[in-house]
Amino acid sequence: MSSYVFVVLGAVLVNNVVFVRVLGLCPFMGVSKKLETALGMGYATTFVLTLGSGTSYLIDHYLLAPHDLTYLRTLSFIVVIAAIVQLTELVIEKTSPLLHSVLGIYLPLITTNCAVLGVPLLNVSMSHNLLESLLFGFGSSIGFTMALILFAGIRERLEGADVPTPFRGTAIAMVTAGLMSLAFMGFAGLDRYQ
Amino acid sequence: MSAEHTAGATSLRSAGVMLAFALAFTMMMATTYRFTRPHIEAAREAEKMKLIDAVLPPGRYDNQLLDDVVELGPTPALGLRQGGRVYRARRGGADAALIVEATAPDGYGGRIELLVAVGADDRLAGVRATAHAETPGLGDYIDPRKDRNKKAPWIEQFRGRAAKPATVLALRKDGGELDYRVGATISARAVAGAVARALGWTLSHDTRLYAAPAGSRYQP
Amino acid sequence: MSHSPYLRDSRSVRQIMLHVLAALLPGIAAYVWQFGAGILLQLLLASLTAVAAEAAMLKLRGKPIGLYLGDLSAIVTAWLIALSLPPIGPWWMIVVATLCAIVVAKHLYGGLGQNPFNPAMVAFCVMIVAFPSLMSQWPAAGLDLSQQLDLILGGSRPLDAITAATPLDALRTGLRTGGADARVAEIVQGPAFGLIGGSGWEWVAAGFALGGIHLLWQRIISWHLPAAFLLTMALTALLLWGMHPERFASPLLHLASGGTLLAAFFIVTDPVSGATTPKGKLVFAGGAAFIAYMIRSFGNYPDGIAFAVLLMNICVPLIDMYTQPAVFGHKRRSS
Amino acid sequence: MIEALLVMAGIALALGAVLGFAAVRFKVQGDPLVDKIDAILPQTQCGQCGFPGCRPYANAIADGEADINQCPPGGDEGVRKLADLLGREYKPLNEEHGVEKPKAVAMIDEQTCIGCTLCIQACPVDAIVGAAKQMHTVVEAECTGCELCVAPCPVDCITMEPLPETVQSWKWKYPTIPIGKAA
Amino acid sequence: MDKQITREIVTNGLWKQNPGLVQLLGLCPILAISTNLINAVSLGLATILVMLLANLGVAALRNFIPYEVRIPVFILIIASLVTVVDLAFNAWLHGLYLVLGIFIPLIVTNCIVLARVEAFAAKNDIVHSSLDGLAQGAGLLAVLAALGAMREVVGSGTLFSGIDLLVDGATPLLLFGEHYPGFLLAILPPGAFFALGLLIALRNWIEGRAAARRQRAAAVVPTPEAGTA
Amino acid sequence: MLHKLFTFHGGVRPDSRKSDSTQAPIAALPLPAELVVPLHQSIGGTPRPLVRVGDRVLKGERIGAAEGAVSAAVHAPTSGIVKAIEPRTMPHPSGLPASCVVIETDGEERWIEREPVPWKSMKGDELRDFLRDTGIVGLGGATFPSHIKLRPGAKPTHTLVLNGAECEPFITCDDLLMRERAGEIIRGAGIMAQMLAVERVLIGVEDNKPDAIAAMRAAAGDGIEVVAIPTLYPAGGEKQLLRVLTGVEVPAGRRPLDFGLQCFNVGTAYRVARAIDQAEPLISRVVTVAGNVDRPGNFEVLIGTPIDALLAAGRPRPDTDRVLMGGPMMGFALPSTAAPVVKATNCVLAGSPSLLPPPPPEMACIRCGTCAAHCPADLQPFELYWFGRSHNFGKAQEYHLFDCIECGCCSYVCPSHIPLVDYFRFTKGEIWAREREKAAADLARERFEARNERQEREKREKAERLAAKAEATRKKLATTEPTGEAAAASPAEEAKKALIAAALERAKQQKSSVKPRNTDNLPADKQAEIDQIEARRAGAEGRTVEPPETP
Ligand SMILES: Cc1cc2nc3c(=O)[nH]c(=O)nc-3n(C[C@H](O)[C@H](O)[C@H](O)COP(=O)(O)O)c2cc1C
Ligand SMILES: Cc1cc2nc3c(=O)[nH]c(=O)nc-3n(C[C@H](O)[C@H](O)[C@H](O)COP(=O)(O)O)c2cc1C
Ligand SMILES: Cc1cc2nc3c(=O)[nH]c(=O)nc-3n(C[C@H](O)[C@H](O)[C@H](O)COP(=O)(O)O)c2cc1C
Ligand SMILES: Cc1cc2nc3c(=O)[nH]c(=O)nc-3n(C[C@H](O)[C@H](O)[C@H](O)CO)c2cc1C
Ligand code: SF4
Ligand code: SF4
Ligand code: SF4
Ligand code: SF4
Ligand code: FES
Repeated sequence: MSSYVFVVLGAVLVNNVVFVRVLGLCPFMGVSKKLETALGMGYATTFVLTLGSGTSYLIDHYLLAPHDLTYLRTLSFIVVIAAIVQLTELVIEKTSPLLHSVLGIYLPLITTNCAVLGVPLLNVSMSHNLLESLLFGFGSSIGFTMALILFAGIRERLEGADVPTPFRGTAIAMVTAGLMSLAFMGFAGLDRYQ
Repeated sequence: MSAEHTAGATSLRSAGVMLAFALAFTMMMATTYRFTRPHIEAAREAEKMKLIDAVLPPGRYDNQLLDDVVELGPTPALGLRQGGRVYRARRGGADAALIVEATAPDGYGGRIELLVAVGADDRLAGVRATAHAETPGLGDYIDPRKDRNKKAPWIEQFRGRAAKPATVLALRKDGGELDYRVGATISARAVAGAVARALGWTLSHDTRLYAAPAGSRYQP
Repeated sequence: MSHSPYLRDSRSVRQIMLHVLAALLPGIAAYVWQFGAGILLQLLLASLTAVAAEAAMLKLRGKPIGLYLGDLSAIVTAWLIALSLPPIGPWWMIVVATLCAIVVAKHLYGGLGQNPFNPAMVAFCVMIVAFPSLMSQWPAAGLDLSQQLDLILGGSRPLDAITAATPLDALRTGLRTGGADARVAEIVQGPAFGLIGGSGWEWVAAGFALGGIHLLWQRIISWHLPAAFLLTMALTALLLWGMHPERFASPLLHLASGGTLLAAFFIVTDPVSGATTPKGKLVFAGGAAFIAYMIRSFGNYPDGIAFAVLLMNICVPLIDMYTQPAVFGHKRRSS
Repeated sequence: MIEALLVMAGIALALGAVLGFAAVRFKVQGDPLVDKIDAILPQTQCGQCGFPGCRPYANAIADGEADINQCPPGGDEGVRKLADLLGREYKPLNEEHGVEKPKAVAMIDEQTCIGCTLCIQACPVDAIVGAAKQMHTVVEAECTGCELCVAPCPVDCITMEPLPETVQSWKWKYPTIPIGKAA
Repeated sequence: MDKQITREIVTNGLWKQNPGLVQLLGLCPILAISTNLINAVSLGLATILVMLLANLGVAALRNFIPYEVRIPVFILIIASLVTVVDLAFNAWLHGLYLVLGIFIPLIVTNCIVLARVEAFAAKNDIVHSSLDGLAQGAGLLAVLAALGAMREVVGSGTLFSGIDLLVDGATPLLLFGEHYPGFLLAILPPGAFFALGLLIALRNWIEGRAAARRQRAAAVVPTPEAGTA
Repeated sequence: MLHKLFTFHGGVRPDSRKSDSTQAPIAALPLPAELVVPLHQSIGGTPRPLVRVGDRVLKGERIGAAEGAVSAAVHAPTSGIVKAIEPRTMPHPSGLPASCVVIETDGEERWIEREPVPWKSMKGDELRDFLRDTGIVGLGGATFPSHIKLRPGAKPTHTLVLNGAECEPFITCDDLLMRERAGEIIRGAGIMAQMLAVERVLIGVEDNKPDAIAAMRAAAGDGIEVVAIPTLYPAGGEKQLLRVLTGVEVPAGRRPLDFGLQCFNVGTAYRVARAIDQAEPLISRVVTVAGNVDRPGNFEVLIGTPIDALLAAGRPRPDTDRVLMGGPMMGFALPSTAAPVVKATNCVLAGSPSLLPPPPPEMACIRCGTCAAHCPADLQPFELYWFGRSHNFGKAQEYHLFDCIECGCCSYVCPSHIPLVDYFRFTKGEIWAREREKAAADLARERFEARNERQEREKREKAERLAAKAEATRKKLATTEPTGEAAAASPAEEAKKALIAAALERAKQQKSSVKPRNTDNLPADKQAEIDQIEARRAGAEGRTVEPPETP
């Protein structure tokens, strides 16, 4: 039981996808200018990443591994993720136009988020089982969402700051991300305590 | 209206295109895979052999090490929670060395995975840390690739040491003979302890280990 | 032309910073008394570097140097860095740390008031991540001044005999190497420990507390921050200590050692990078204390205050946003 | 090889079908984005952006056919808002389309006007009143300052007058420039 | 092939629309794999290869790809190419393969590859598309290399460490001697962010100076062919 | 009797410096040669001028009639001749001109006919209209027309509060009014209390005015309680005062009246009494002259008196570098002292570098929170400042920028000397401007869409009509002139061209004197505007030379 807790804790804090594993940075930099958009992206990613983790596990475990087709992992994972993204869009639009208007513009962007492919691949290399895969996917996406929201909060505040000209915009955002990553290093070891 | 109809038709068409592309590219991949597979397997073995070479010079044995293995179940003395392997080196049919997987549970950053080679002369032939999470730049000198001292990496100290007297495999700070880096005693102490335990365990099991059938599971 | 109000009555930023510097003095005095005068050289080095770096950055950015240097905030940052790094670190370490704080953490963001992260803590974290071994060398008892100066300026290091672990470091080392049989009660018999906290550290902590009370009385800091910080630290420690007294140190030890009191009165109180609303301050300081305790007890670093403060700095915009006090006419509707 | 082909074929077939279906399903969508863009445009309806009015320009932006820096009346502020909405980088106003000018309104010189009604037809917001052969007048409050009426006038009786600042429309200026604002 | 357009494509890839510094795409490998120069360059080369082939393939096949499934087909093409590269690394550069880890398969989701395919190759002919893939890849490689060198030099005082994975027996350069303590932070993720931030700022600074110079020049003599620079 | 007092958050205690100007009683000022009476002197619509240039006016004669629902009349402060109706510099931070009636005084001070008003027998609306026509507006600073505030609310009003706090430093006009004319203030309070049918009247006076409190207590009758409140700026703010006296915190966006409360300045009460008893419209007020002057004091000043003249009575010292209207906390420096005294003028403060030192250089905000600790509106000024700086207007509003009463407490205490209030004024101004623009854009969009729709609708009819018309024109043109090059042009265009040519011809020949007739179905407001334009045109034609004057 507690090992599952550590899987989630590890994915959210200790090995945060963005700050420690360095995945999903393009949306992290691109969609963090405003808090609301960051939230939307976060929700959408959480949904797709969790579902993608589980599905990828199933495909790998029942289709690819038994037939020695592991070299098709990359292809089949990404294709499945793309399908999930599109399907999600379809389902959401049908069932909840409100949610669709919130998540709509973010969904297509998710396919090119490294984290969404990286996490299923990590699941394979860390030999997680189905539940662990799901939890790891969920934890990673929560970690991503958290990073995104906190970053957006700081970036909003930075808007008024008198940053030296060459650093205005993305440069100072990078430095900020670096300092956040530095702070997250403090969590090192928290998932290993027995 | 005809939306359903068009949707169906478009679905069919796009499914067809997808199918064609998928087949074509899968074929390409499958071919590449077939072509590269032998190389990949060779590369994998070479990688493993590289590690083994580091703990046991290739000149000391002449058998197919990687095939001459004994599986271990969970072995607390080696720090193995899930089990591991012992590779057996022989030269001209005679026992040459045992290469044992072991784990130091008490590293600064958690468990340290080790490969310990014990020669038939009951001395350590070599030790390597294969996986660890020691602090980069501080505790990671246990891995010779990260060790700043390239000429005499810290972990090379183990080579040729025997199990007795007991102080041999302890740090100077604890009254032993092994060096360590100030400020990172824990990592060194963890490795030394684990190596000493592994050596002791191997020495008390070596005859049976050499004798066990290849590929079998060892029952202590 | 200026507009109303045409009257002003305020304590200037410079005066505020002077109060903070003055409030640090009792702690520094205790520090010198307990650990030797080497720290004074570090304070000097840090101050000089800070002033030079600040002046250089102001010049580069085309700002009036005298005006901004006069606010003394760089000196406060410098002193806090010097007080949190090991006093026998080599001279270049404090210089690099101060440069990190002033150049990267402060001026890249536009200088005083605009940095989202606590500069001194950024410096500390950079240093402990980059030079973990140097950062864990503290003077052993009885190290005299010439030896300290030699260590700072010379570089004949590392000398096993003259460095010692800080109490928190000793505690975790004891617990980690002792495996399952380690007992806190035995470890704290060691030489690093004194009556309630680390040997000598109790006095330093008392000195910082004294200065903190001065700041409270001068209304430069509000009670929310130190109170929430110390209470959360104490309660979390109490809870775990109550459950496993052999595995976890007592709340008193946690309060009296490491940088707990320095942090409570001088670091979480940094107005610039901290939360600003009353409720936000409680959340900010409480969160910092909780994370610091967790890192101390379960993480890889011996003292987690710096990381905890940075982590809470990250949350500040959101904390502030969600703890806005009710505005006049938007709350109680008494009669 | 066969297995590989089968597995991928299965995945591809399913995916292709779903996507094709989805594509058709999505096509018939009113675009709420256009409304949002249109809400930012100043509605001067002047056509300087190269489109016949603000809404067509909004449509073009939403379709990715026009850049966000083509509306001079919207000015810098407008470009910023569009960049914000669309998540694009801000860029300065494209001078090909004109420059930002202070708001002005049209004035018809009532002595010269011949009542040709050409300006009435040009005015996109019906801000000119008058009938054929009679003198015309601009209703100041409704004039957007688009200048479209100036060119058609056969007797050149329309001029653009900048709106003077009054006590009511006066704004507090940005406080004294903070020291060394440059950098 | 028009010289003008060619130059445009190349400068776009390397400077004006540099993927890492301006478009901020493909950041994950840039930041994760730039711990030393060798790794960075190797991944950069792998990416160039994929981008070149992907752009070429898409430009060649674009007339056969229906609009509604273009994204999945692009992904399919890219993923296949990546798998091939992955297998090749695995077979012949196994040491490097282990170091680069999941970042080879992640070229698939590297936003820059799909972005270029979608924005350029899907609309242009084979020659220009290949060139664009090459130029954008080269831009990425340049950033990777700069970052890798910076981080390696500052972080461990060496250059070309890991070269033994490519060339047997080659040894890395020790720049500051054996006693350089190493600025570990540079090699860790925070260092990656700082270094990239610095590079972006550097680029902004150069651009700012160039713009200022242009403005000054324009103020003195109105140049007839302004805008093409 | 001890009244239970409440507190409000924050506030500051600047040195009150009121003693200088309270030494002498309220003095009169010599009649200036010219009075400049701005038409717009209260919140709401600009009064419509009732006089023309050259008219002779009497003292107290109405010269501007209230226009619109919220507005109050203006009157001639003395007898004389209307010299001009033209824009003159206003006592406003902008220094911009606005329409004023300039009266050349004749020194006779001839009053219009006046008789006391039988207010007890009048209906409420009648009485309120009377107050509107006597130009009574709030003298506490906002100059809100008082008659509106005297309309009872939906719920019964139980308490009338008179604001005698006068919390700003230097200002003593209410203080002296209370000392010298307590009786009339109390009488005015009584009248207002009856109009609102309240149960009790509370008069809040800061406890640094013991003489005023004593005088008021002596004059106060039953049901009127004079309460000494602690001296804490801005206790005189309406909502703050109500909070202190009654504990009610009037919510943002609501009126005190919704809570059974109403608040007036003591000077307003005095003016109501004068209006009812003497039928005297608001033509003068008490103004404090203080600061860097040799003879500080209070003067009864006619509205329209040039501030120069008033200031001269106080004898400003030579190092006076600027003149404020209002107090040092909320007043503003006058761009020109030629501007007239208006109903809102409570104080004219001469400043010198030592008295009102120039602000120290602005430094960066260190987020110390001192400003928040002193803000009587419980705002977070530094956040508002930050949002204003980064032009994040949406966020500024979310953080309740518009609850800021611009009291200046935050700037007063800021250790970084940031002119916070200036940032707030700037931000508010920008937001208002944006709202105006937004409204204009919405209107334009609506009209544009309506027009497009109409054109669409008319297209067909027009096409048909044109076809018929073209037929006729072609025949006509064919007979008059042979068409050479214009063969390609459509018949409709040709028709138009012909018409234009004809029109041009006519324009040349005859001086157009046709009255435009507007098309039908115009809404009333537009009709009104067009009427006005027509009137203007008539005037222009009458005089023939001058181009129409643009205000
Ligand atoms: C951030 C940090 C990381 C550390 N990492 C390690 C490590 O990886 N290995 C190690 O043996 N000690 C590590 N230490 C040091 C231990 O805490 C302890 O001080 C040291 O091992 C005791 O060594 P000594 O007996 O030479 O003083 C680290 C210390 C810090 C502050
Ligand atoms: C735009 C505006 C509308 C107002 N409308 C009313 C109203 O309908 N009824 C009323 O009793 N007071 C009204 N007031 C008056 C206020 O309640 C308040 O008494 C007045 O603004 C004076 O406040 P001050 O001098 O503190 O600013 C209004 C004030 C303003 C500014
Ligand atoms: C900060 C501030 C201070 C004020 N101080 C006073 C004051 O001292 N005396 C006063 O009568 N009105 C003062 N006012 C105006 C009152 O809020 C309110 O407008 C007035 O009492 C309403 O009365 P009136 O309508 O008769 O003007 C102040 C307003 C503000 C915003
Ligand atoms: C009460 C108080 C506490 C402060 N604490 C810190 C601190 O922890 N770290 C720091 O770098 N500066 C501190 N400063 C100084 C100053 O606020 C800091 O340099 C700014 O963060 C720089 O922008 C403090 C100042 C005050 C008044
Ligand atoms: S340029 Fe004119 S027509 Fe075009 S969007 Fe702007 S205001 Fe509207
Ligand atoms: S009157 Fe002229 S300038 Fe004004 S909106 Fe109409 S056409 Fe445009
Ligand atoms: S008082 Fe001044 S420095 Fe302090 S928070 Fe407010 S604005 Fe900032
Ligand atoms: S001016 Fe506004 S923000 Fe400042 S103290 Fe007064 S009410 Fe608060
Ligand atoms: S490369 Fe773009 S998200 Fe990772």
